[in-house]
Amino acid sequence: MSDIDKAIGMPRGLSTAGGPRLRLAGQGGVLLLAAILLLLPWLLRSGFQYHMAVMIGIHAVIAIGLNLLVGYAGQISLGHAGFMAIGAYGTAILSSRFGWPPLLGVVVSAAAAGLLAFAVGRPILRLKGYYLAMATLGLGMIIYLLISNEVWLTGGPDGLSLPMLSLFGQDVDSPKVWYGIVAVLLLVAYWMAGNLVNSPLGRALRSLEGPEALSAAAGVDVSASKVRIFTVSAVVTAFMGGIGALYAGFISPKSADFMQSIELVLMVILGGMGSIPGAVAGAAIVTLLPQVLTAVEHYEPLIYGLILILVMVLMPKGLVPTLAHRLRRSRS
Amino acid sequence: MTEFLQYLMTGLTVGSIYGLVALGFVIVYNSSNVINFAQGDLQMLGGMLAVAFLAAGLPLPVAIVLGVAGGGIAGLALYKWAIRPARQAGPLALVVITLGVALVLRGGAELLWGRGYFSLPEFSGHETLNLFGVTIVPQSLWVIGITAVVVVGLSRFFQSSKTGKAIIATSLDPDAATLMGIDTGRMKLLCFGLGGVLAAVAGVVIAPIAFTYSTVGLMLGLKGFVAAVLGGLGNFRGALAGGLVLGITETMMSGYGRSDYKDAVAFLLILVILIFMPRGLFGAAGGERV
Amino acid sequence: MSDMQISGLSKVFGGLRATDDVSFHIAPGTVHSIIGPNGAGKTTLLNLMTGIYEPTAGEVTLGGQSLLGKPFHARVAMGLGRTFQTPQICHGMSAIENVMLGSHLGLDGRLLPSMLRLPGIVRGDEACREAAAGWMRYVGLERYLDAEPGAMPYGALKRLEIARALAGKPRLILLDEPAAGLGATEKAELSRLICRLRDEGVTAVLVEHDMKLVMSVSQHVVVLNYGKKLAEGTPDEVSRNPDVIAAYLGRTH
Amino acid sequence: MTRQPKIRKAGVVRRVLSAVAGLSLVIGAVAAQAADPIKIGAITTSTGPGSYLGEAEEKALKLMVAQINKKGGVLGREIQLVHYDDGTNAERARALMQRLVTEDEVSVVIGSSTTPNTLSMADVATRYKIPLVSMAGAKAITDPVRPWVFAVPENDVMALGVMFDHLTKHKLTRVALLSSTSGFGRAAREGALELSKKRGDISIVVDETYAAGDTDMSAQLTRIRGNGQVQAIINLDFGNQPAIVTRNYAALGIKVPLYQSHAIAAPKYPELAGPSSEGVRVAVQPLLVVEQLPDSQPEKAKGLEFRKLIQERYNELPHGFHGYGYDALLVTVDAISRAGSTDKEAVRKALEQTRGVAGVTSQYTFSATNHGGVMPVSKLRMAEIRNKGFVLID
Repeated sequence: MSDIDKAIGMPRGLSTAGGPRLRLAGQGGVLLLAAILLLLPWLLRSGFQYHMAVMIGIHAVIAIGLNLLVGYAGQISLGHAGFMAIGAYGTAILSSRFGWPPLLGVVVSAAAAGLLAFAVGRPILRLKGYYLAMATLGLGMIIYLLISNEVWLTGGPDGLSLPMLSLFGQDVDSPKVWYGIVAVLLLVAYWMAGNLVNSPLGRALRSLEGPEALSAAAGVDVSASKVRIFTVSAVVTAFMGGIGALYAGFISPKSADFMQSIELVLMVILGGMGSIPGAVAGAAIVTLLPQVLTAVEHYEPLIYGLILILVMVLMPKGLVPTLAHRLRRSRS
Repeated sequence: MTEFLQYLMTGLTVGSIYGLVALGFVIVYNSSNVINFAQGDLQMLGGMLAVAFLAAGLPLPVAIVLGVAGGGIAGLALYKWAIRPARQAGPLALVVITLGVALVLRGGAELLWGRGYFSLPEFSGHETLNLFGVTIVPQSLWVIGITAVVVVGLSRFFQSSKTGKAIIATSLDPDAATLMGIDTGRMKLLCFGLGGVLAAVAGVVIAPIAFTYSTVGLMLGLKGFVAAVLGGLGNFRGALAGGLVLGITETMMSGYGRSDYKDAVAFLLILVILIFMPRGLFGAAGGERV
Repeated sequence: MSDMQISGLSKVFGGLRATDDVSFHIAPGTVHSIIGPNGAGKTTLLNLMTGIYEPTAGEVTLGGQSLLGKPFHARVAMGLGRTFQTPQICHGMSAIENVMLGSHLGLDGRLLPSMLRLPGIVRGDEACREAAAGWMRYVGLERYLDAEPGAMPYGALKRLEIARALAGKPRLILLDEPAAGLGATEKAELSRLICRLRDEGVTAVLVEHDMKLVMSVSQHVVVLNYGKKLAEGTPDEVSRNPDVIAAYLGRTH
Repeated sequence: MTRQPKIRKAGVVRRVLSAVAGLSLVIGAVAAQAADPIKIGAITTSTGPGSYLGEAEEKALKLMVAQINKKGGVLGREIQLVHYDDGTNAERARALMQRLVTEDEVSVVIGSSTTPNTLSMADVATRYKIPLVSMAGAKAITDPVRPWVFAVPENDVMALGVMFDHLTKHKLTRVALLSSTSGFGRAAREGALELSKKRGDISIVVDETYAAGDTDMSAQLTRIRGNGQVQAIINLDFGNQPAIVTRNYAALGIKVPLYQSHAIAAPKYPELAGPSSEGVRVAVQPLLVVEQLPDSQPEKAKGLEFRKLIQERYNELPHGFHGYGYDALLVTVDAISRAGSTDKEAVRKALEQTRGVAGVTSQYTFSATNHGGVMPVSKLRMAEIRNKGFVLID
C-alpha cells in the first residue's frame, strides 16, 4: 500500500464533516421555504396579495435558474427576457391559435427556448464579461423586435390573450390555486438547484466563474459546460414565462423588453449572486418594490434608484450572502 | 446616389451622437471597469439643464456651457457618493449602482421639469443647406463638428497632458500607477466627471434635433453602450467608429430596408461582429493570462 | 517507453520563435525539470503541452497518444494534470470543493440525476469528498478542509492546487513554478512533497526558477534559452554544462 | 389564592375587548352608510412614451374629482380616486387593474390611456365583472362590444375619416403614409389602409414606418420626397417623434402638405416643432380650439369653463387628452348617480343607458351595442398651425 492509497483510505469519517453539514443546510433551506410557503396564506388577505405572491414565485424560479448561469457559472445574460417571452408567446400561440393543451404548449415552448439557447450558446458564450452582456442583450432585443413586429403571429404591441388553464377538467382561475401550483414549482426548483450546485456537475459549472484555464485544468469542457448551463437557465426561464403567461391570461411584448432582462438580473444581484435563497429574496424585492412605491407615486423612480444604490453600497455581495456573513460573524 | 448621400448624412449625425455617448462609457470603463448605465441619463441631464437655464433667461451659449458643466458635476457626484463608497463591490454590483443613479436622475428630472418634451433652439438658425442635392440641417454640422473637436481634443489630452497620461496609466495598471505616485482615486473621479461632460455634450447638441425629455437617456444610453462594445470597450477610436457604424447601419436599413427591423439588423450585425471579433472592432486581441 | 514525448516542437508568435524545435522525452515515474532564464520560453512550452497554444510545428504525445489538436480539458482526461504560476482557485467554493472539482471527470455528470440527487450521484459525491479530504491530508492541508480559499495563505493555495491536480489521478503532472512566492519552510515542505510523489511513481514536470529545489528533486533537467533547448541531462550534468553557466551568468551580468 | 384574580382579570379583558370590537363593528356599519367614499379606480399612462396622454388625463381626473367633492360628491358620498400610473407597460396596467379590483376594492375603473394597456385590463374587467371606462381610442376596444368595457374617445378610424374627408375636399387623393411602429401608430396605420380600401377616394401610394426612439426620419421622408405621385403626407404617431418628422419635413423642403393625427393636437407640438410646423394640418379636438367654436356648439360653454379650471390649477392650456380624462370621469359619475348605488352591475347598466351626456370633447350616448368609440359624426375638426397656434380651417 502506497502513501497515496493510505492517505485516501485512511481519513474515512474524518473529512466528511463538511459533506453532511452542507447537504443538511441545503435541505434545511428547502424545509424553511416549505414552511414559509405553507404559513404565508395566513398572512395573505386579498386576492391582490395572492397575486403578488404568485408573481414573486414565478420570478423566483426564473431568478434561481438565472442565478445558476450568472451567480454560479459567472456568465452574464442581459437577454433572458427573450427566453421568457419565447415561453410566454409560444404557450399563447400554441394554445390560443392551434388549440393545444396549454401545459403542452408550455413544455414545447420551453424546449424550443432550450434549443435556441443551445444553438446560439456556443458562439455567444465564447465572449466574456461585457461582450457577453452585449451579445445576450442583442439576442434578447432581436426576439423582442420579432415579437413586436410580427403582428400576424403575436398580435404586436396589443398583446395576446391566453385561454384559462384547466387541470383535471377544472378551470384554474383562483389565485389561491395558482399560489399552490407556483409554490410547488418553487420548492422543486429550489431543491433541484441546491442539488445541482452541490453535485460534481455543479462544481464543474461553478468553476466556470473563474479563469478558463482553471476549469480546463480540472478537466471541465468549458464551452460545452457553459452552453449546458445557459440552456438549462433558458429552459427554466421559458417554462416559467409560459406558466406566468397562463396565470396572467395576457402577454405583451413588454415582457420581452430590455428592462425586463435587467430586472431579472437585478433579482439575482440584489438577492446575492451564487445564493439560491438570495434569488428568492431578490425576486421578492424586485417584484414588490414597484407596488410598494405606488404609495409615493411621482417619487417612485427616485426612491427606487436610491434603494438600489443603498443596497449595493451597504451590501455589495447582495442581501442574503451579506446578511449570512454578518450573522456568522456575530455568532463567532 | 442623392438618396444614399442623404442617408449617409443622417447616419453620420446619429452615429456621432452614439459615438459621443460611447466615448463617455469608454472613459469611465477604462478608469474603473464600470459600465456606467447612468450615461444616458447624464446626457438627459445636460439637455434638460440647458433648456432650464435658457428658460431662466440666460443666453443660449451660456445655457449650453452650464448644461455641459452640470453633466460633469453630476458625473463627479456619481463617483464620489455612489461608486467610491462601494469600491470593494464587484463589477455587477457597481453596474446596479449606476442603474440606481440613472433612476434617481430620471426621477429627479421628472419631479423638477415634468415628463414633457423640451426643445433647445438650433445653435445657428434653421436655414438648411443644400449640397449635391443633399439637404443638410446646420445642427447636423454642429453635431458632427463638435464630435470631431471632442475626439481630437481628448486624444491630445490623453497623449500630451500630464493628467491625461496619469489617467492612461491608471487604466492600464492601477497598482503600478499608485506606485508611481498617481492619485488613482482622483483620476477615477476625473474620468467620471469627463464621462458626465461627454454625455452632457451629446445631450445638448442633440436636443435641438430630437428634443430632450426625462426618458431620452434610456434608448440613447443603450445605443451608446452598444457602440462602445462594438468598438471594443476601452478604445477611443473604437467608440467613435462603433457609433458611426451603428448610426449608418440603422439609417441605411431605414432607407433601403424595413425600418421596423432596423434595430434588429443592427443587433444581428453586432452579434456577428462579436462572434468573429470577440473583443469588438478595435479591441485589444489576446487571451486570458494564466 | 516514455510517458511524454516532445519532438521538434516550435511555436511562432508573429516573427518571434517562442519555442524553437524543442525535443525531449519524459520517462515515467521521474521528476523532470525545465529551467531557463526569464523569457526562455518555459511557460510557452507548458502551454503547448496543455493545449492552451497549438504548436506551429512538432508533436507532443502522452503515453504514446498524440495530444495535438486536443483542447486542454481533453488532455486532462487523458491523464495530464497542471498547476499554475499563480494559483488558480475557484473562490466561490470551499477548499475541499476545489479539490473535489479535480476529480469530477470520473463521476456521473448527467444533468437530471444531479438535480434529483439520485443515489448514484450521492455515492459518487461522497466517495469524491473522502478522496479529496485524503488528498488534502496528503499535501498537508487537513486544517483547511472547509476553509474559504480567500482566507488561506498563499502557500496553502499552491498546495491546494496540487491536491486538485492529484485528485484527477494524472499520469503526469505539470507544476508551473510551484515554489514561487513561498518561504523557506514552505519550500522545504514542497520539496518533500515532490519527492514523495516521485517515490510513488507519479511523473512530474517542474518548471522552476529555484535551482536548489530543481537540483534536489529532479532526475532530469532540460535547459531552455531563447526558445531553444540549450542542454539536457541529470542535474549534475546540466549544472556543469558551460553553455548553461554562460547563459545564466550572461543574464546576471 | 393568587391564581383566581388573574383568571378573573383575563376574563374582564376579554369581555372589554369583545365589547369594543362589537361597538366598532356597529360604528363601522353606521359610518359606511353615511360617508363611506365611493372608490373610483384610475390607471393612466403618466410615465414612459405615452406620458403625453396620461399626464393630461391624470391632471384632469384629479382636478375634477376635487371639484365634484367640493360640490358635495355623488349620492351624498365623497369620491375617492385611487390612481396608479402604468408606465406605458401593458402588463403593469393589468397587475394594477387586478390590484384596484381585489385590493383597493374600487367600484369602477377608469383607464388606461393607451390601447394595449386598456386591452390587457379589459380581460380583468371581464373576469371580475367590473365596469371599465377607457380613455384610449382604438376600434378594438369597443368593437366587438365587451359587456364591461366602455370608451370615451371616438375611435381612431373615425378620426382618420376626418383627415380623409379634408384630403378629398382639397383633391389631395394620393397620399404617403408615415407611421410609428408603436402600438398607436401601428393600429392607426392599419386603420388608414383599411379605410382607404373601403372608401376608395384616397389611395395610399407610399407606406413608410419608423421605430419608437428614432431621432431622425429623414430617410423615410427622402423616399417620400422621391415619389412624384404623392400629394400629401399623413403622419400617425404621438409624442415627440411627429415633431421630429415635421422638422425633417421642413428641412428636406418637401412641398406637399403634412397632416398630423389628433394624437399630437396639443400646444406642445408647435412649440417643439418650431417654425417648421407652420402650415401643418392637424385633426384637433374641439377643446383645443374651444374659443374658435361657434356658440351654438354644446361643448363650448363647458369647454371654456374646463379650460379656466385647468389653467388656474396647472397653468397650462387643456387639450383633447385633458378632455378625455374629464369626460371619462363625467360619464362614470353620471352612471353612478343614475344607478343610485355603486353596485357593479347597476353601474354597468347605467353606463349602457347613457343618453346625451355632454362632455368637453363630445356628447355621449351608449347602448347595449355601442359602448363608445362611435359617434354619429366625428367631433374632430381640421386645423392648421399658424403662428404657433391651432386655427380651424375648412
